[in-house]
Amino acid sequence: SSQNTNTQIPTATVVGPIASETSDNALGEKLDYKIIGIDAGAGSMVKTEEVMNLYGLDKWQLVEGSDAAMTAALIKAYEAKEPIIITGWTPHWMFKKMDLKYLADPKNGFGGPEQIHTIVRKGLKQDQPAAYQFLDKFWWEPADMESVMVQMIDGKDPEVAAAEWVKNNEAKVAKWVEGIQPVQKEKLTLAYVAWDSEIASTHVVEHVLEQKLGYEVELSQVQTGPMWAGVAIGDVDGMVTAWLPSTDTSYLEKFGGQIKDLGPNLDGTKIGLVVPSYMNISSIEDLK
Amino acid sequence: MSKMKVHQLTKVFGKHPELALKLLTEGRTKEQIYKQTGQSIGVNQVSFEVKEGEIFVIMGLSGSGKSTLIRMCNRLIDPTSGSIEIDGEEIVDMKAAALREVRRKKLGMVFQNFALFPQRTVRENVEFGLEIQQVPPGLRQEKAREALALVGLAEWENAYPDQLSGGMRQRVGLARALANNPDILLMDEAFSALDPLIRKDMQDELLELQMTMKKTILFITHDLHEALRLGDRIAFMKDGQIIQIGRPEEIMADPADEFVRKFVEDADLSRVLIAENVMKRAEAITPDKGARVALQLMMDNGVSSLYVVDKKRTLLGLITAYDVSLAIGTGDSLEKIMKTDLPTIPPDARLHSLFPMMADLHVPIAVVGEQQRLLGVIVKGAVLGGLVGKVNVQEHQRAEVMSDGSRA
Amino acid sequence: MSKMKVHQLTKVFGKHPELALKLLTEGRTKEQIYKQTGQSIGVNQVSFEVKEGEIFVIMGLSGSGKSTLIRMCNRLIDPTSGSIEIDGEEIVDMKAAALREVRRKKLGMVFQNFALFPQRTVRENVEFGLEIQQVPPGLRQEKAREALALVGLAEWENAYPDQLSGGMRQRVGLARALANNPDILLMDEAFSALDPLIRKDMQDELLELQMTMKKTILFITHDLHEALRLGDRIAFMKDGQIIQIGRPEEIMADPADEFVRKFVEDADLSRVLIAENVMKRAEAITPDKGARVALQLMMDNGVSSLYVVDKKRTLLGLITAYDVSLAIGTGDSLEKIMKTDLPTIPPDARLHSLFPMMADLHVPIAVVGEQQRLLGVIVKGAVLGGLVGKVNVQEHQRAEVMSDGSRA
Amino acid sequence: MEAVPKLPIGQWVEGFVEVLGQYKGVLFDPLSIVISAMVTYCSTVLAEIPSLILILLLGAAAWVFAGRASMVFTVIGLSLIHNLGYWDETIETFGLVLTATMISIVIGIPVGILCARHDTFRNLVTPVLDLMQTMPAFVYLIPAIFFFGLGEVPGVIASVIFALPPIVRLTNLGIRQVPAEMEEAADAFGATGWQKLVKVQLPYAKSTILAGVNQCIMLALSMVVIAAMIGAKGLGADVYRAVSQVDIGRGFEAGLSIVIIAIVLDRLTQYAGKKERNT
Amino acid sequence: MEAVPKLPIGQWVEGFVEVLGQYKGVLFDPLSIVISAMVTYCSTVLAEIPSLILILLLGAAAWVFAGRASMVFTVIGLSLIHNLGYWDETIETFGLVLTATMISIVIGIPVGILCARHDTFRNLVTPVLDLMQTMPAFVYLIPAIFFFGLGEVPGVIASVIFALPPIVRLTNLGIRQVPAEMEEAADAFGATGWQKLVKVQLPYAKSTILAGVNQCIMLALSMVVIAAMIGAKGLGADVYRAVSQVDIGRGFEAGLSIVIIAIVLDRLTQYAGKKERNT
Ligand SMILES: Nc1ncnc2c1ncn2[C@@H]1O[C@H](COP(=O)(O)OP(=O)(O)OP(=O)(O)O)[C@@H](O)[C@H]1O
Ligand SMILES: Nc1ncnc2c1ncn2[C@@H]1O[C@H](COP(=O)(O)OP(=O)(O)OP(=O)(O)O)[C@@H](O)[C@H]1O
Ligand SMILES: [Mg+2]
Ligand SMILES: [Mg+2]
Repeated sequence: SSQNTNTQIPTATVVGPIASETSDNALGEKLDYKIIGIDAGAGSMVKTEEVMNLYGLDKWQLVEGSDAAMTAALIKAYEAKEPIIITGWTPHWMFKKMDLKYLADPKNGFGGPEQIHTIVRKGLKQDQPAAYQFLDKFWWEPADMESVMVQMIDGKDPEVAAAEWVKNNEAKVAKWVEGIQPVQKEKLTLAYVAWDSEIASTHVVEHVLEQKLGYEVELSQVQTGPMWAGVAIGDVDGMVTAWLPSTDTSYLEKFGGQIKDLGPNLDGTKIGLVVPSYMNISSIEDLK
Repeated sequence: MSKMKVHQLTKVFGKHPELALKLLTEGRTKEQIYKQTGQSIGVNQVSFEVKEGEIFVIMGLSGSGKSTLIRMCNRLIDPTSGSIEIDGEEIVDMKAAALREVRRKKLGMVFQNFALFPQRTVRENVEFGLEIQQVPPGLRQEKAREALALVGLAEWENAYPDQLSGGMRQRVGLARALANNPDILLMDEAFSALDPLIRKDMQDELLELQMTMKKTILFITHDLHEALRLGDRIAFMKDGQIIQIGRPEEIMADPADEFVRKFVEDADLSRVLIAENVMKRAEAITPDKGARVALQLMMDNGVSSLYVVDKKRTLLGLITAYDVSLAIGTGDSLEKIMKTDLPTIPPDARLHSLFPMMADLHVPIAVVGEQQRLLGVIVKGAVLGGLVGKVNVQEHQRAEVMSDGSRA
Repeated sequence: MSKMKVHQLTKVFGKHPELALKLLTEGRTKEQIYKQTGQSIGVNQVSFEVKEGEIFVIMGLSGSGKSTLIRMCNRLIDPTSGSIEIDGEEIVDMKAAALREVRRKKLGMVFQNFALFPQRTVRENVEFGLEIQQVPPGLRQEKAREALALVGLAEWENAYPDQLSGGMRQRVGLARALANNPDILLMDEAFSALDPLIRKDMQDELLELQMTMKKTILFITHDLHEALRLGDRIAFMKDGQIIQIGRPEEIMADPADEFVRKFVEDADLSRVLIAENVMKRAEAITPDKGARVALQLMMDNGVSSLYVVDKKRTLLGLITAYDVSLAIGTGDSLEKIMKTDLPTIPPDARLHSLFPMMADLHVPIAVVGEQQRLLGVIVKGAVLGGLVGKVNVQEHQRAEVMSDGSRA
Repeated sequence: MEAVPKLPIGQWVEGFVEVLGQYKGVLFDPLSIVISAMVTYCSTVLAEIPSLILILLLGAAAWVFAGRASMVFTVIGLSLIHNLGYWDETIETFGLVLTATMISIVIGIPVGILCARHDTFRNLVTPVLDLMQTMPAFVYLIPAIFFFGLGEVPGVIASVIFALPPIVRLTNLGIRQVPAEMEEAADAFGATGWQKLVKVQLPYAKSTILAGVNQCIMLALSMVVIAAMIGAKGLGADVYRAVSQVDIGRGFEAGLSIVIIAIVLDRLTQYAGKKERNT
Repeated sequence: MEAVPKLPIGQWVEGFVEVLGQYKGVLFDPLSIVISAMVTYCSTVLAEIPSLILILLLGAAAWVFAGRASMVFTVIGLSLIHNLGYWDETIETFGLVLTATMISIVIGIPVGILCARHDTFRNLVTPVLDLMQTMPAFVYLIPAIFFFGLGEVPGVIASVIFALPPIVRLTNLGIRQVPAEMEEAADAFGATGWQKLVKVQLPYAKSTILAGVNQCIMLALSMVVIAAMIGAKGLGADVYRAVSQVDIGRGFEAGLSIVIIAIVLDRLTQYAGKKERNT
């Protein structure tokens, strides 16, 4: 559905001739020179500011809000087939529900791909070596994660979706727990934020810990900051949802000394400027 | 002319008035009914009329329904049943807007508990009624100041009610009602917190208002002397009913029942009774009669003196037994021997005002009407008798009251 | 014994009492001072003593500082200066805990504005003081019920104050103070909203309390008759000062100034004065004297009758001029001709109670003391004179009051 | 109980939101324009005034309305905000909060009055107030974005929804507490409902109503961070940014600026109620 | 003004938080244990009772305290929650909110009373209340986690911080509104401060204080989503999740459950104040 939508916008307050509508000016004016961002101060927001400087988008302004607000704005625009530019990331369910595309980043301002790291509290290695070993080994592909997410979006409970995925991927899972001695009903707490990607991964991890390693896992759904803080003070044993190096960078700075980073559990995530596919631009440079 | 007409007015506090009324007709007391049903009888089938320019006083036991009655007159309390007419208009089922007009123009009220506005100054309190009628500020301030001056609080206009003493607050409430200049004043124990001096001033003010402005006043009081002084008529209430209505003298002379009698027995009658009420028949003789006739008359009537009057009973003088017996010898005419500088009083002189005169006097006092017509005589014994209620209320007086409703 | 001693007590409302007091000494009126400075003089250098078992009545103009004074006695208002002693203890600088004890045990108060607790039932209101003293519920309910019965509200114990009439509320306040059974009762216009009958009951109750329980009572009232009836002594206040303190008869007979005179001039003296106050010297003769002597005595004194007494002035009878002149002829002794069934009264009989007797009587009334000793005679003229204030207050009476403070 | 199938309330709501969305132009755009104008007006007017002068002006106002101590606090507090570098954001927040408060007062007091007069109305309104205060802002912020877009407008609306109820509740309470005798006095003089309200009930209930206004201001200020989440500018955004970056210190500074505004406004409203009698 | 260097307030605060952290064991752990026990107690006791019976019990309570209409609402409302599948979460939220409310009442009423008695104390407390209500919870959530860990405890604490002020304010207001004559009557009978309080002031101020309790409950309920952000379970978590997924319908359902709790509690507290006189 990447047709040219310009003529479908009856309320467009276009200044120039139709031909120049695709120019940055027209689009910029139509968007009030606003890029819809997420939580003020989030890692990707900081990155986006840098990118905007890099490309000299002085006229543009990054609107701070929250991810929910951003998503809502995106849905609103998408349904009306109006133009919108957001700061986006994958994996995210919005790419499943809508036809979206990243704007090209020729200057590589957003840097390399993001990773999702596993972070545990200090001392977990001694206290719960089994869980520690598993979490250290836990690593999967974006496609794995997405297959869980798709199930969830179709209305399955996360637990069910996770269990099904584990059933269908016994081989992969077996590798994660290979050689680890199961325990007897030890308690373990994991924290996560309520995004679909994190819900998916955390529930898979929970399922494995409980079914394969004999743990009793408690999940704690929190906000990003409290999640990091929880691990840092040892209130939570770990989490598999740290977006690094960009998105959660400030948390790593703050709590780096009080946690143990077990490295990525997923490669190939991405952040960048995202637009609906029906929009007629393809690169950040087009915004100039 | 009847200004206000109350007919079969009833108020029961509570949710089941019928029940309470039924028990009442079965002879239960208010207290019993309250204990049994939680319904409280405020006013029970009261009817009366108040004439224009009349001061109508309501007295009665504490809790007998006086306040309830007076508050129904401006519909602060909605009657359970009955009717109230003011200037021929029915108040009970009046629409809100019309009722408001009546309250503004015709009715002023002084509350038993003052009901001042604590956040308003004294003057602003007094201005309230005028403010409601949208009188311009300048004018209403002026009127408020006048009313305050009238009640003796001119200097306190900027004070707040909580800075005033009880009596001062009551006077503010009074000024607030007066400032409005209503036709009818509803006054619920309006002077109860005042000292005797200010109270008397206020009473005079009220009488003045009634005289000059023909205000109609409903006045609740517990002070019998106040009632007697102010009231053209007095109504006695008991257990929600009116048990007697009448002119002060009538009530004094003829209390409807034991309750009223006890109520009035403490009255200082000397302030209520007038000469007429206690005077005796004056024995008199015309001057054309001789001394012998006079002496015979005295002996017949067992008196030691006789008044001398002309054919029209105009008082000419007094002859005593001693002088007459001398005159029988000398043959002097009665006119010659009679004393002429006699103490006389009009028939409506208050008894109290006679005391100083009578204390040192050794002759009786003559009561004379217009053109010195001799009406009767007052002797000390009769005065003392009057003070304990031995009075003569004459029929023609009553009739007079009935026909014009004003004070004798 | 002095129960309460107030010395140089002063209260100025406002922040700069010195200023107000200075202006006061310069002769400004309260009103002027208020207008000029916003300071309001409540009480100004008042001193008095109240004896144990005394009813001390305070009267005065509205706003003269009565309530302020009485409220300083239990420190509801803190005095600006001066001292208050109760049972020899200084109240003014007392610590909170001690003050609380005094208030609980010794002081009861009836408020001018009732000050009932709206969220408590009538009985709970009355229980309040006992509750504060942690009297167990059963006992305090019983006492509360007794107190309510005393004021005639037994049936209303479960009602709330806003369901009562003004007078009923006042009685609840009264019951609340009485239930506590304090030594000293501070009563601020405690009967002002009561009808005459209940009021009289309450007054009797108070007198009874004073007699049987030796309660000391400070009583503010605007009703002169109430003051005269209840008061052992009466204080008159004006502009924050006490201008006269005295026994009722003293004040009636000898008002300190024009203000007090005007205050009391309306009094129904017949309820205050006693026979002693208006009796005249009784002319008497001993029975051993002859008829001629008696007649001579009568002529000398200008009277038509004489009392016959023995050496100790015990009353034996009355002789009249007519009988005496007959006796001169027959030679009968005085004892033989004298009338013996004479009307007599004790010297402390209230004037009012004599009226019925005197109305029909043609002889004077003898005032006799113990053992029928003849003290004086009452004639109608003197009674009427008494009613307008011509009274004789005797020195020994005064002295008596001074020495024991109780009623004669 | 288990027998009843789950009611599809969620779907109904979504459907309802959709329908509303179709009438957006009629229903919400005018509102949006008005609110936006108010916020902009407030903040630009304030922003025009040099900070020093504004501080002194507010200090003077505090002196007049609330006495010397408040003046001192106002001047020092605002200077501190300035010193911390949050002046512009403070002005923006001021604009937002004032607008929300004004709207709340304008709606809340009349509704509270009606509640006090009509029991039935009160009974109907109370659950709505409960809903307004407890339905999490997050829930309706998303639809709010559909209707009003990002920025100040949904922020103001969320603030009004959350901050309005205490005004209604306390106006209702205050008026119901007016003693019957006072209303009777007004009635006896023939006051109309309006006169009784303006001349007797509101003056008497003033301190209670002001407590409602105070709570309203507090709650409106407590919403600035939420408002920041949907794109409103001001101190909320600073707080949120600091929080995202786990910068407790900066978060506290921005938060402190909000608190200072709160205290200044609190002073002004609370003392405004008392500064009348000067005896 | 510009001359003054920026005050390092942020740093002070961070330093202060650090110092506090060192005394965590003494200062916060006992608190943490108590609160945690309270919440757990409330929710486990409630969770033990079969849902149907609990609904009927609460309905009965509503009938007794608040009349028939409230009973009907309570039963239907709670059944609706059950039907929507939020029963367990509701119980957890109940536990959290009741704990926060109880703590707020226990602290707030005495503080409010002191405020009413001492002007100076009031003047000191008021800015603190302003701070508590307007300092964004986000600012202290991270420090709160340091002191109390994740879960219900910091959630309760945040709720108390936000929900306590209206109780203090309205208790203060209510007691100050007690007519002087009533206090004088109590004094005249020798009431101690405590007796005066319990027997005169609190009963008189009841409706105002209850308005404070009502606001307290509302604000505590309004904090459940924030509490969910730091790991408290219950309806807030559902709302938060739904919001993150822009699922308006589900968010509304969970939000509605919170609102139903609010209305039920509102009924119970408000009518409790009135159900006394039955004439
Ligand atoms: N709280 C107050 N603030 C200022 N002035 C007051 C206050 N209370 C009383 N006053 C003033 O003190 C004076 C005396 O008042 P007080 O109440 O003692 O009079 P009172 O003799 O009891 O009068 P009343 O018979 O009318 O009750 C009055 O002028 C009054 O204005
Ligand atoms: N609001 C009310 N609710 C219930 N009963 C009431 C109410 N108002 C008055 N009453 C009852 O009505 C009766 C009459 O009261 P009302 O106030 O009219 O008496 P009153 O004659 O004015 O007495 P007072 O001389 O004591 O003022 C009383 O028994 C009282 O208890
Ligand atoms: Mg009455
Ligand atoms: Mg007084």
